Amino acid sequence: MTIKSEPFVVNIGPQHPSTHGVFRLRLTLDGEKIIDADMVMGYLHRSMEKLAEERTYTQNIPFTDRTDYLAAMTGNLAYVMAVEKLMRVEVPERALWLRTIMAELQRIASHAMAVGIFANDCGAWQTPVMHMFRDREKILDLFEMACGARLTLNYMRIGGVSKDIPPEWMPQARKLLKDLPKRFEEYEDLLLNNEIIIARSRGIGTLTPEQATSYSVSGPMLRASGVAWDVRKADPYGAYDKVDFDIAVGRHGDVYDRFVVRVAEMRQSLRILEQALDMIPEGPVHARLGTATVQPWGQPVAPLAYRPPVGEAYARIESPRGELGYYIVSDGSPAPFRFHIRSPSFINLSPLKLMSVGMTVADAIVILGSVDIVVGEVDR
Amino acid sequence: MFLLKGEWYDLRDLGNTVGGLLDDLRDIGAPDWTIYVTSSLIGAVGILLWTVLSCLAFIWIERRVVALMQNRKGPNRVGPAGLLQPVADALKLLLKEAVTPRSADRVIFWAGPVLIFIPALVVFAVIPFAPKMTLADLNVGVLFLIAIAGINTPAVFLAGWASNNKYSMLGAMRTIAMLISYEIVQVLALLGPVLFVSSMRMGDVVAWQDHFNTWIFFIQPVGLLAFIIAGAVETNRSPMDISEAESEIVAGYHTEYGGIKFGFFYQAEYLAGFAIAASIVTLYMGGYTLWGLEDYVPAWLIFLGKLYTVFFVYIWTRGTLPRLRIDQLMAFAWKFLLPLMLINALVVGAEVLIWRENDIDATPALLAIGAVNLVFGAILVAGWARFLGHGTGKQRGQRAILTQEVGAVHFTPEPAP
Amino acid sequence: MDDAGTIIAFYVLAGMTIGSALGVVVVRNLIHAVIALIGTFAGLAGLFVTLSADFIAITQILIYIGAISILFLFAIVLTPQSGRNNQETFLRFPALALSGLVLAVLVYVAVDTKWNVTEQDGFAETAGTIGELLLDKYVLPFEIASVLLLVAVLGSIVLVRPEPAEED
Amino acid sequence: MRTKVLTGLDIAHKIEQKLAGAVEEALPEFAMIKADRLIETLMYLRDDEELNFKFLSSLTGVDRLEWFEVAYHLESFKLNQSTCVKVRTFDRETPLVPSVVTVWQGAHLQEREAYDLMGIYFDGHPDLRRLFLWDGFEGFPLRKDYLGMPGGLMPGLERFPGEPGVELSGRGTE
Repeated sequence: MTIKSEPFVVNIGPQHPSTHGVFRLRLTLDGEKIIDADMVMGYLHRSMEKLAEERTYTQNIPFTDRTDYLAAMTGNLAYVMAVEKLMRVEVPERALWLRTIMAELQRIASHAMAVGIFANDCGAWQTPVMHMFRDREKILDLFEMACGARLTLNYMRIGGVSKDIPPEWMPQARKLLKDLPKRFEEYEDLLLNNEIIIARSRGIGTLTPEQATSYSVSGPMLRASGVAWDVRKADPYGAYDKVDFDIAVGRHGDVYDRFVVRVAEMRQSLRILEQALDMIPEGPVHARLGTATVQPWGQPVAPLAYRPPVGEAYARIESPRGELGYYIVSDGSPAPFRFHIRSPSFINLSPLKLMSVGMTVADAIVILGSVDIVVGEVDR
Repeated sequence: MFLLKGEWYDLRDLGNTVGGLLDDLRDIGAPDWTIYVTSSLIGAVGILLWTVLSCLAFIWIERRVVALMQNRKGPNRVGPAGLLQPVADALKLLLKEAVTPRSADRVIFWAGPVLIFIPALVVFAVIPFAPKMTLADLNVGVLFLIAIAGINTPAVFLAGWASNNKYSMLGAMRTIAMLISYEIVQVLALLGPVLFVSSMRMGDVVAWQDHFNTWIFFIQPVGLLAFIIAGAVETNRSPMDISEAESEIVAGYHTEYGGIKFGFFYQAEYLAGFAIAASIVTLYMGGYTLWGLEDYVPAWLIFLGKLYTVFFVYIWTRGTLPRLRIDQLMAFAWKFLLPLMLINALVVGAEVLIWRENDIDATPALLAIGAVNLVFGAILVAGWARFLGHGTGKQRGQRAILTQEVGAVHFTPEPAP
Repeated sequence: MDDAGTIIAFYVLAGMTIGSALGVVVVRNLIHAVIALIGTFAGLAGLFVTLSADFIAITQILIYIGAISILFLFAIVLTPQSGRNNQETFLRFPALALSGLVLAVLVYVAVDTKWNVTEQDGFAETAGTIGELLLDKYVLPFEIASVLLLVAVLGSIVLVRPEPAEED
Repeated sequence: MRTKVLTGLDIAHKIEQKLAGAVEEALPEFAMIKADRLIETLMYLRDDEELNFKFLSSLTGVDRLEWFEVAYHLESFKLNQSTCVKVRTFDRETPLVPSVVTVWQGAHLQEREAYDLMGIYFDGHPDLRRLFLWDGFEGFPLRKDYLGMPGGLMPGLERFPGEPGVELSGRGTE
């Protein structure tokens, strides 16, 4: 005979210190053990997909900032790539390199947050987060120099980027690149070898490669499960085919490996950046778009708007959180007919129940932290 | 200096001052009970004042120090260098509306903070701040420390239960499980000093350490370690702060408390921290003595200095360490610390017996005991950890595999524990 | 020992003990009853202090308030659907009769016994004396109690142990 | 190395070889599968050695005004290839397509999303509930005919604010 306590339901969220936004997790508990987990989302649902159907292609770029607000660059990039695919635009070389550089800087900033917040979820009282913030601030400074914004960047444009980087950008970026490896070493020392973090995250929330693939998991979570899949390598966009880097892959697919993969990816991003800063060519940063696609619309005023041909395009990139895809259907009008975001945060949540049933409340928090969701992107 | 001995203006021991006052009272022919009441009132008010001031100071220190560890400034706006921030916070808490949730059990909800605050304060009665500065030097002082800290347990439970909040309930349950487990460890750890001193009076423990010019810390390193860990549990300090784990159960058993009721919990937590630090200082680190320096410097200053140093260690861990999980914490208490402390108590008993029976000189005996305990403790800790599967290299961090091969799978199932 | 302070303390503590003991019986809410029980324990500890049995008093606090009451609380909270309220039962009158009987016996014994009054002071150090008595004169009951506790521990472990999985 | 994109024509050809009659229409961008043969076709796409589409990248619904379609973007890690297949239903009241949760677990949340916003019912889905919107929400906001604005405007049914719709059916397809 076993003694069981009465199962009871705990709502983690929508207002809770570690749901990373307004996300709600309904846990049914037997004591501290989770017997059922249900996700409730939509508290940040802004209906972007509907809104985008009434805005021109350029007007939609700011929306993509506001999905994954911790990685606005990659959001921009995926969207403009989808539109470029639809319009068959050839992007100038320098713009491709700039996109690559920005995306990698954004990856470092985003992973730094992920790693720091993960340590916070493990119970380290703010210290790792604050250290990560220090590096992220420096990167945001670079973004500010390039485009004037720090968080919602709106930097990418259909056919290139909004403007070239100022001359003093390069020296500052190089200085940052020189500083970062030392810091990363420190973090790896303090966090990766931390006995308590290892005890808290080893063997928790394990996903096998088969499970991860079947549950459509992508990004660091998929790679932590041992699948070497990185869109940057598998289907290089931007200038990724010209730089040398490795895919970081985990061993056991648990929470700890997701953490390790993110740390390793920050290193790889540094590697890419070091090469990219040397290899970036001079030239225009915006494609010249023919009048065939740029036509006046509406009455009585007639501003110019892109009119992609009828058809559909699906472009996906490797955002810090995983495979970020934009599916755009055009009917020849200046606004997308259908605008769908395949958001990695949202889809990476699908195995949450699988991972957390049988664990304790504390584990559920760590697992949720390891998924690294941004609620803006989950709910869109 | 020695002219001062025992006069009322001898500030090296505030007990002298109070003693002088009581003598005056006696001289003017006051009845015995007035003297009794006056002395306890002075002691109680003194302790209350000291704890409140120390709390305020340490709230500031903790916030500044942790801020330093986290690359930020900490409170720096109210008063010079933000010194008045804790005062402002306290005022804010006092002025806030004391909300009672509708579904809470009103009486117990109100009783919770009080029940927690009183024992946290009462503990200081047996702490010897200086030779004559003990409010009540009970001859079961060591037991008193643990017994009074034990009152916390039902108080925390009642606070959590009365809130009628699931986070509170979880927090309360965690706290109880934790406190009860670590209370046993604490008692067993305290057997060490008590067996050496063969008295449970706190004053005697300090006197013993003074007499042999040693700190019990040197002859009981493992015991002190266990006591520090148990103390961290009792005061909800990181890495054992799971009962109010912010990232998991919001604020644990005091989630529903606001205003000054929360203030009570907050201060009780600090008081518990001071009490643990005071016990460590008294029982393991020589109390108010510092190898003769206490004759010149006020003894209570030495005591407070040591106390704050020990308390600082708790702040330090709070700024650096992540948190353990409840089952890991319980396993650590029952599987690791408890057997270790049982063996430790056995070893100490044997040592004391051999020492007493054979009339060995104090110095060689203490040196031998210290060496034996250190080596034995180290072997025991390492060996036991290895036996439980820790520290065998398996726990080391692993780095990611780097590959260029797209689509390959590098998965090895986690070996079963 | 017969100074005014002790006598006042005795009556206050006795009132507190009996009052909260009554509370345990009368109060409907089980958790409130446990709180009243804690009050009883505390009063009892105070009574021990007036008898200068400080070791027993502290142990009373440590064991009864710190542990036994928690046991009660756990038992109440963790029992599924235990309900938090006492219900009226028909056992009320038998219980009343039984407790009346117990009271009568106690009063009779208390009145009938010839209490030894000594002029000797209380023990300076009760802990040592109790320890020696426990390991000397009363070693058999002490050991039997230990065995009983051990059996209880083993029993509870057997009770909560999860059954080995039937499959595989 | 680039991901090999199997066009709708390629994939339709492959499917026809194995499961004759399962493809309804094949365009360069996608292959339209018949709804009643969807599950076996997707099972084939997933399990075939040469196709190996183990990963459902994206599942989403599109309101083409005359019909609803569900687009499946598939990927294969092992062979580094991708494709897109679709299924459609002409029922506007209760559009019903088979659920593919049995093929890819990842479809669970995405089908809930498509149901919530687009109002496509997935037959055989274990837990088809509202996801972002609350239970009891009226209508499905991503449908083109969802709500009108004051003054009889139906923004979803126009090509673009200020641009009148020319023809409505099957827009966005060539």
